[in-house]
Amino acid sequence: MSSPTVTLTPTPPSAAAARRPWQHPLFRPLAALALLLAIAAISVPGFLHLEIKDGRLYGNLVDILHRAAPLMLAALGMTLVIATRGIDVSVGAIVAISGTVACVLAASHGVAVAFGAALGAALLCGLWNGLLVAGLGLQPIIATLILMVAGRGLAQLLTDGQILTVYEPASFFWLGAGYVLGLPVSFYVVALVAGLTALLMKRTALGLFIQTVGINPVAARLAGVRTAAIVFFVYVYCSLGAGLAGLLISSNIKSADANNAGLLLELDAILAVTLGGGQLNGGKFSLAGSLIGALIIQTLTSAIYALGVPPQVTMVVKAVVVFAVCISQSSIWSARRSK
Amino acid sequence: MTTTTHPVLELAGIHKSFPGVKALSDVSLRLFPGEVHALMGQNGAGKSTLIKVLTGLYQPDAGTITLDGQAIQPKRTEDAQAHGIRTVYQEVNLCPNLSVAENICAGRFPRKWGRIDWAAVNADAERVLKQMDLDIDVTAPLSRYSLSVQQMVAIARALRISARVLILDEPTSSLDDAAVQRLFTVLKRLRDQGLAILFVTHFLDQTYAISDRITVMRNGETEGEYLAADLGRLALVNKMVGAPPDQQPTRLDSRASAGGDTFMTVEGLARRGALQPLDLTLRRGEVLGLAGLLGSGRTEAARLLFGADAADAGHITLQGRARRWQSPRDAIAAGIAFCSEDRKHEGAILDLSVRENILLALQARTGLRLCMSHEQQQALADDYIRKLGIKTASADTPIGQLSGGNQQKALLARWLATQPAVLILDEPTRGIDVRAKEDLMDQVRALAHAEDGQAGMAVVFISSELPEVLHCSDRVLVMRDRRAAGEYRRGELDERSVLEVIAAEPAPQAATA
Amino acid sequence: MAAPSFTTWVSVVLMGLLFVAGATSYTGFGSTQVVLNLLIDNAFLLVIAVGMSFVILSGGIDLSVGSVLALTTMVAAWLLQVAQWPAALVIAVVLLGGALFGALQGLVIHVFKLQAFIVTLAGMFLARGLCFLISVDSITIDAPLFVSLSQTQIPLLGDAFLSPGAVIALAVLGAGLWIAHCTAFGRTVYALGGNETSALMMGLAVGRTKVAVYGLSGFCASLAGLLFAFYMLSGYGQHGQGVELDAIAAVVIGGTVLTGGYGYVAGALSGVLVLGLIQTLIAFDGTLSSWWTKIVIGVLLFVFCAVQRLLSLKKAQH
Amino acid sequence: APLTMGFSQVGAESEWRTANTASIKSAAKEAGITLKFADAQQKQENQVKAIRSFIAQKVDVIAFSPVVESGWDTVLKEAQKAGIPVILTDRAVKVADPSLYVTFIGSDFVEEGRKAARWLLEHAKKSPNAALNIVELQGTVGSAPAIDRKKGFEEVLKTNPKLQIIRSQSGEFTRAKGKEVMESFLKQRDKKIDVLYAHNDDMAIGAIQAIEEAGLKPGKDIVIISIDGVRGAFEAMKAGKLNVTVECNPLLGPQLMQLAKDVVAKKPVDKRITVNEGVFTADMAAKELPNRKY
Ligand SMILES: Nc1ncnc2c1ncn2[C@@H]1O[C@H](COP(=O)(O)OP(=O)(O)OP(=O)(O)O)[C@@H](O)[C@H]1O
Ligand SMILES: Nc1ncnc2c1ncn2[C@@H]1O[C@H](COP(=O)(O)OP(=O)(O)OP(=O)(O)O)[C@@H](O)[C@H]1O
Ligand SMILES: [Mg+2]
Ligand SMILES: [Mg+2]
Repeated sequence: MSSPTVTLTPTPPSAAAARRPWQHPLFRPLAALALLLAIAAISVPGFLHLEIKDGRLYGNLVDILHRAAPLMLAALGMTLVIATRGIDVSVGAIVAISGTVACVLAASHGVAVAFGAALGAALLCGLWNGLLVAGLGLQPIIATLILMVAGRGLAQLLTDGQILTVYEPASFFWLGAGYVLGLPVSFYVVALVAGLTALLMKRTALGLFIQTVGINPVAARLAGVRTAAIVFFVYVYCSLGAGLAGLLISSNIKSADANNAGLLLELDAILAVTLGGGQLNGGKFSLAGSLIGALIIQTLTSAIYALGVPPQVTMVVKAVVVFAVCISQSSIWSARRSK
Repeated sequence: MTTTTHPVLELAGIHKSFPGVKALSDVSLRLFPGEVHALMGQNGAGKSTLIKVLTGLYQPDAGTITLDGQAIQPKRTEDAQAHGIRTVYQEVNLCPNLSVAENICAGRFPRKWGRIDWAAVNADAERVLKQMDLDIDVTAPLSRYSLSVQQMVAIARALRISARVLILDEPTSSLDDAAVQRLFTVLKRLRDQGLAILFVTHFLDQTYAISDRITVMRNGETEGEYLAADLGRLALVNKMVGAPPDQQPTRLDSRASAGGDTFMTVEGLARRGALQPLDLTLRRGEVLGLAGLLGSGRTEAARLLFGADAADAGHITLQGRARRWQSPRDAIAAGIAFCSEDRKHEGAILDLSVRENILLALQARTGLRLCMSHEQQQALADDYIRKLGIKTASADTPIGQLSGGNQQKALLARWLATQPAVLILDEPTRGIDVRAKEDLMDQVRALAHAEDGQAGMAVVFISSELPEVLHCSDRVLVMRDRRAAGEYRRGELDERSVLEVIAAEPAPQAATA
Repeated sequence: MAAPSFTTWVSVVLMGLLFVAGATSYTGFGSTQVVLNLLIDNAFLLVIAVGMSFVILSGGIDLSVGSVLALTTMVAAWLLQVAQWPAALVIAVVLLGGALFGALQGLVIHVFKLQAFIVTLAGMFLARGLCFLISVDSITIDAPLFVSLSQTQIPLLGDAFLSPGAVIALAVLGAGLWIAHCTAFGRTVYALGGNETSALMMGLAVGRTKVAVYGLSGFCASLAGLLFAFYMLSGYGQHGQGVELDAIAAVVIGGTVLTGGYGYVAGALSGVLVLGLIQTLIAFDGTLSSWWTKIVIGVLLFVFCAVQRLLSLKKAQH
Repeated sequence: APLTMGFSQVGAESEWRTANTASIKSAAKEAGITLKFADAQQKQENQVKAIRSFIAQKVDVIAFSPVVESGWDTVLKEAQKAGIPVILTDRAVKVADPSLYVTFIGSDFVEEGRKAARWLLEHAKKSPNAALNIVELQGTVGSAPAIDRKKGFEEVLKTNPKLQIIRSQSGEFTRAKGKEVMESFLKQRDKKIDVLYAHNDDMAIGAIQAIEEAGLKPGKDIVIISIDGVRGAFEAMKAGKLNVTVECNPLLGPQLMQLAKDVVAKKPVDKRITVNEGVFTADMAAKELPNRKY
């Protein structure tokens, strides 16, 4: 071809500009997290204190990681769902189902069977959601609302509404309360899941397809992307993440509380995704951003406890912080600065 | 109002940059009342950006906009409208969910007793569309109509309210000749009433047919302002390209290829309300052109060939085997590629990079396994960017930041990358500049007529520009009223005889659907 | 998306079927009063759903409505009982406050280009938190105007009656229909939902409309809060938990598409009635345990949505 | 014809509540009463709807556990107009006209808080000079038991200034939150924690896990007081991890059914009927555990 290629700018590719640290998309979520930690550390002396106790790292920071683990798992799944322009409000119900199934089976069938069955149940939930959204074409919020309402009922049905306490086997508690090399097992679970997911997104075309479906489903179909299969996949993945989160929670409190486990976890997960910079109308996503978002939420909660904020004020404090973080992330600041 | 020596609108020293891209630098432009002013330039020269700055969609980094001697600073499109500037932007920017009439009247509804007077709305819309000879159901949602109709609606919206300045950014890119003529009639009338009209197009014929004055832009700068009468075509092209005068690129090979073996045959392909039964043969090494007017069913035929819509009836035979498409995937797997006319809604994945957009179809065919390493992807993308002359800061730039014509080229690259056996191009020349268009047509013919003796692709070429179709195709299928009206070999037809076929007595059942 | 107007009609027909099923299975179900109770008991939800319809049609979402409802009951109760303000003034103040709260959220969404979901989620925390700052306990309202509005029964054919709250809700629905279909504001809302950039390029008042839409939703939420206060005669920070989800569900069941642009405000009524009918059916059955209640609600919701979807699909094919 | 009772339950948010529901259901069956049961899922408006539907169904008697105290006047008036007597369980309501309900059977949350504090005062007497630092795990913000149990506890606690609540946070009545909040309390090393007061057993059980994981001995290093007396609490007491639980008896079923029959038969009944509730300490736990039905 002979068409003259006109070079536009003297500066090499625009990626150079994005490489400046403060223009990195993760910069602002990270800054928000750091600021929160700094505020907590200043107002509560010893908030960042870490020590080794019984061979474990002990301190608020470990707690934050530990407590944020279920939310991080849920947020990872929610990230992908949101990237396809969907939403999954059944996450909390799936947490309840998986935790309950595990606790029901733990004593009688052993931990392996219990955990397997719990994840199996979560898988079924995901298949159901996927079927409704991708197969039947229901709007995601309604499709998952069905499971959100009925799922908790199913979990309660399994336990007759009781809180089921697990006394043994002790290995049941390892997942949610055990420690390896001084860090909680849940930390490794999240790292593993996040790592695998990142690998899946990087080393296969899944990430590309998910974004494509989220940004322009019509064009995606015409380009030959299996849109329905992709949508199906993200709901299954999200459910599995929620199922794992349910295992962490019930293993941690050694019981299944069908009515309260993971209550409103879906909202927190969505919040985590948005705090991490994700767009709810689909498209570009950042797994790391969502994880940071989850950490922001948990740090906020922990800081509120540590500061001794009275419970009736907690909500207002949370709201103010969320507003502040969001506004600080607004794109209008960068637009101003670039001028 | 008669000709005055004062420009109604004057832009001076306009600068605008995006992160990493300097789109406009020191651009100036003058618009006089009662003139049609053509804004010319290659893809990515900055025409659309200039228009967006002028209408308040973008804020300039520097520069002044003067309307009637008064400096204005439109912050929003509303402001520009309030100043009497009406604009049709490059892509169709209307709301697909609203009715045609609403799209035309939104913002200024006729009212009665404090409520919208729907009867007046519809009547108004019909009236403006009538000016352009378009008789459609204005109460139907806009999304029901093809892109070309939508483009007419967008123009109608701008024409409805009398204004001081009318700006049209590539309004004719998917209109057929007849529609363009009707539009020009209207524009001429408005010009004679003293309106200042700014007009962007890549069609030189149209430029000379209507404009009085031409401003040429190159690389985000004003190259110069000329009287249309003083500037020859060749000079114009050279000013746009910025190259010294060279020979007209008439490299087009005129071999009337007999075509290779039959690759795909279609019998009785039909879809209710869209296409009457259609028979078609595609041969390797041959370009089949589809000619016809607005709504003649070319797009529908292409979509059915590709499985984008489900056919009600008909058989597809591919290399002797009967096939059915459940979805475009099946067609792609069989080696068919389809480049849609509606790049905004059916083509570009706006937030993704040029590289990802180019690779998408190839990757989708490969499945989840990466089709190539990151370096190979980069190399492939860079290769097409160079070959097709896509003007982009880098392969990592989001495709949404490219100019319209460059997006179109990137989408073409997407399908070329799959190395299809059948390439269906629906209005591929839409919005690309003169030089690129010629290059594209060369490329299309080269794809079909492979040099090394092997049969190339079977190409289906759809364009509303009759000369392009005739120029490019080995065989032309003329369509009318959603059915084939005749098939001709290269050389059997000239422009006039095709027009005669098209304009033959209207089929009685045309008005259905 | 399939034809939304058809979806609305499917809802109506399915609702009829649901009602007939109830009437044949349970004694007393078929009475006029049961139907009217649907309106009386869900009046506040209907008002919120009308406001929510506009938000969803514009392509947004408002999660703060349940909390604004609670805050309204709380502020109203506090102003009436503790500050001893006259009832009419209280009503005016809380309605204005609700609209302001919503408009402020809209402003934040528009000015800072933030996502509606997250802004209104923060708004939801804020409003709920403010309730508890006023009082963690519930406050009983005994202002005569509120009591009489609470206990007035507007007689309709025979024994049956409607509450003033229900009448207000129907009036709001009527006003909503009018705004959506007969005003430029309403059409701009649809345009926004169809394609925001296009709306901007068409020169429509995108910013003002956005702020107004959330203001309207806030107004509806506080009006619903007042209806709730008439209904319950109390202000309480825990009132209206999860109402936002009910309202969204009602709007979507009524055939409005969550991504905006398609649907009808009238659908809010059928959505609210469907949810109410499901609850009434379960209450009349009276044998379900807490968990079966949830499961049955889920199943009915599923059946309803699936049938609606399949019928609409079929219709769209023809 | 057998008696029909419409019963509107708050929800199934805790073990206590499910035991309450189970008791009512089985008692109705035994008493031959047709029970129309409606679960309100913690929402007052759902309870009002359920009561309206009971009126429409013309049940003989309506009973319900109100989600909150206020806001019942209108619907109870409708019941009165329809001639249906109303019995409250578990919690009282505030209405302008007390004749709107016939009687109230249930516990007194304020009194439970007082009982918990009284036990602590007794316990503190063992070491009269020591100041005790108390942390409190509150129930869900704004819920009646959380408000009342806090109120009763603080009211009695005031009599001994050596006992100070140093931290108070909501654990939302759940094990998970109870554990999380306790974990956070334990991390703050400015003051030593001597006593934990939890508004229900579930939070106490969660907190016990947190205390153990922090390397302390619940029940010894930290004295733990909670309310409800569910089975899990007795097991914890038996293991020496919980010091005392104040009973809040959910097994109202049989009493309620008898009451319903009396009310329908127009026999006079007391306006307020309290249920027998005790305070159980660790040393009683082993003996009492087999008797716990829930
Ligand atoms: N929003 C944006 N962000 C970044 N770059 C942009 C943006 N919009 C335009 N550009 C860049 O500005 C330059 C000018 O683009 P513009 O759309 O004005 O070209 P044009 O002359 O209209 O071309 P065409 O004929 O293809 O429509 C292009 O290089 C384009 O990549
Ligand atoms: N009078 C008309 N003029 C133009 N288009 C019409 C007219 N009436 C209907 N249409 C629309 O034309 C479409 C069918 O044309 P199709 O897009 O297949 O043909 P085409 O030849 O590719 O035309 P286009 O240039 O519009 O793409 C239908 O969607 C129909 O709604
Ligand atoms: Mg352009
Ligand atoms: Mg076409």
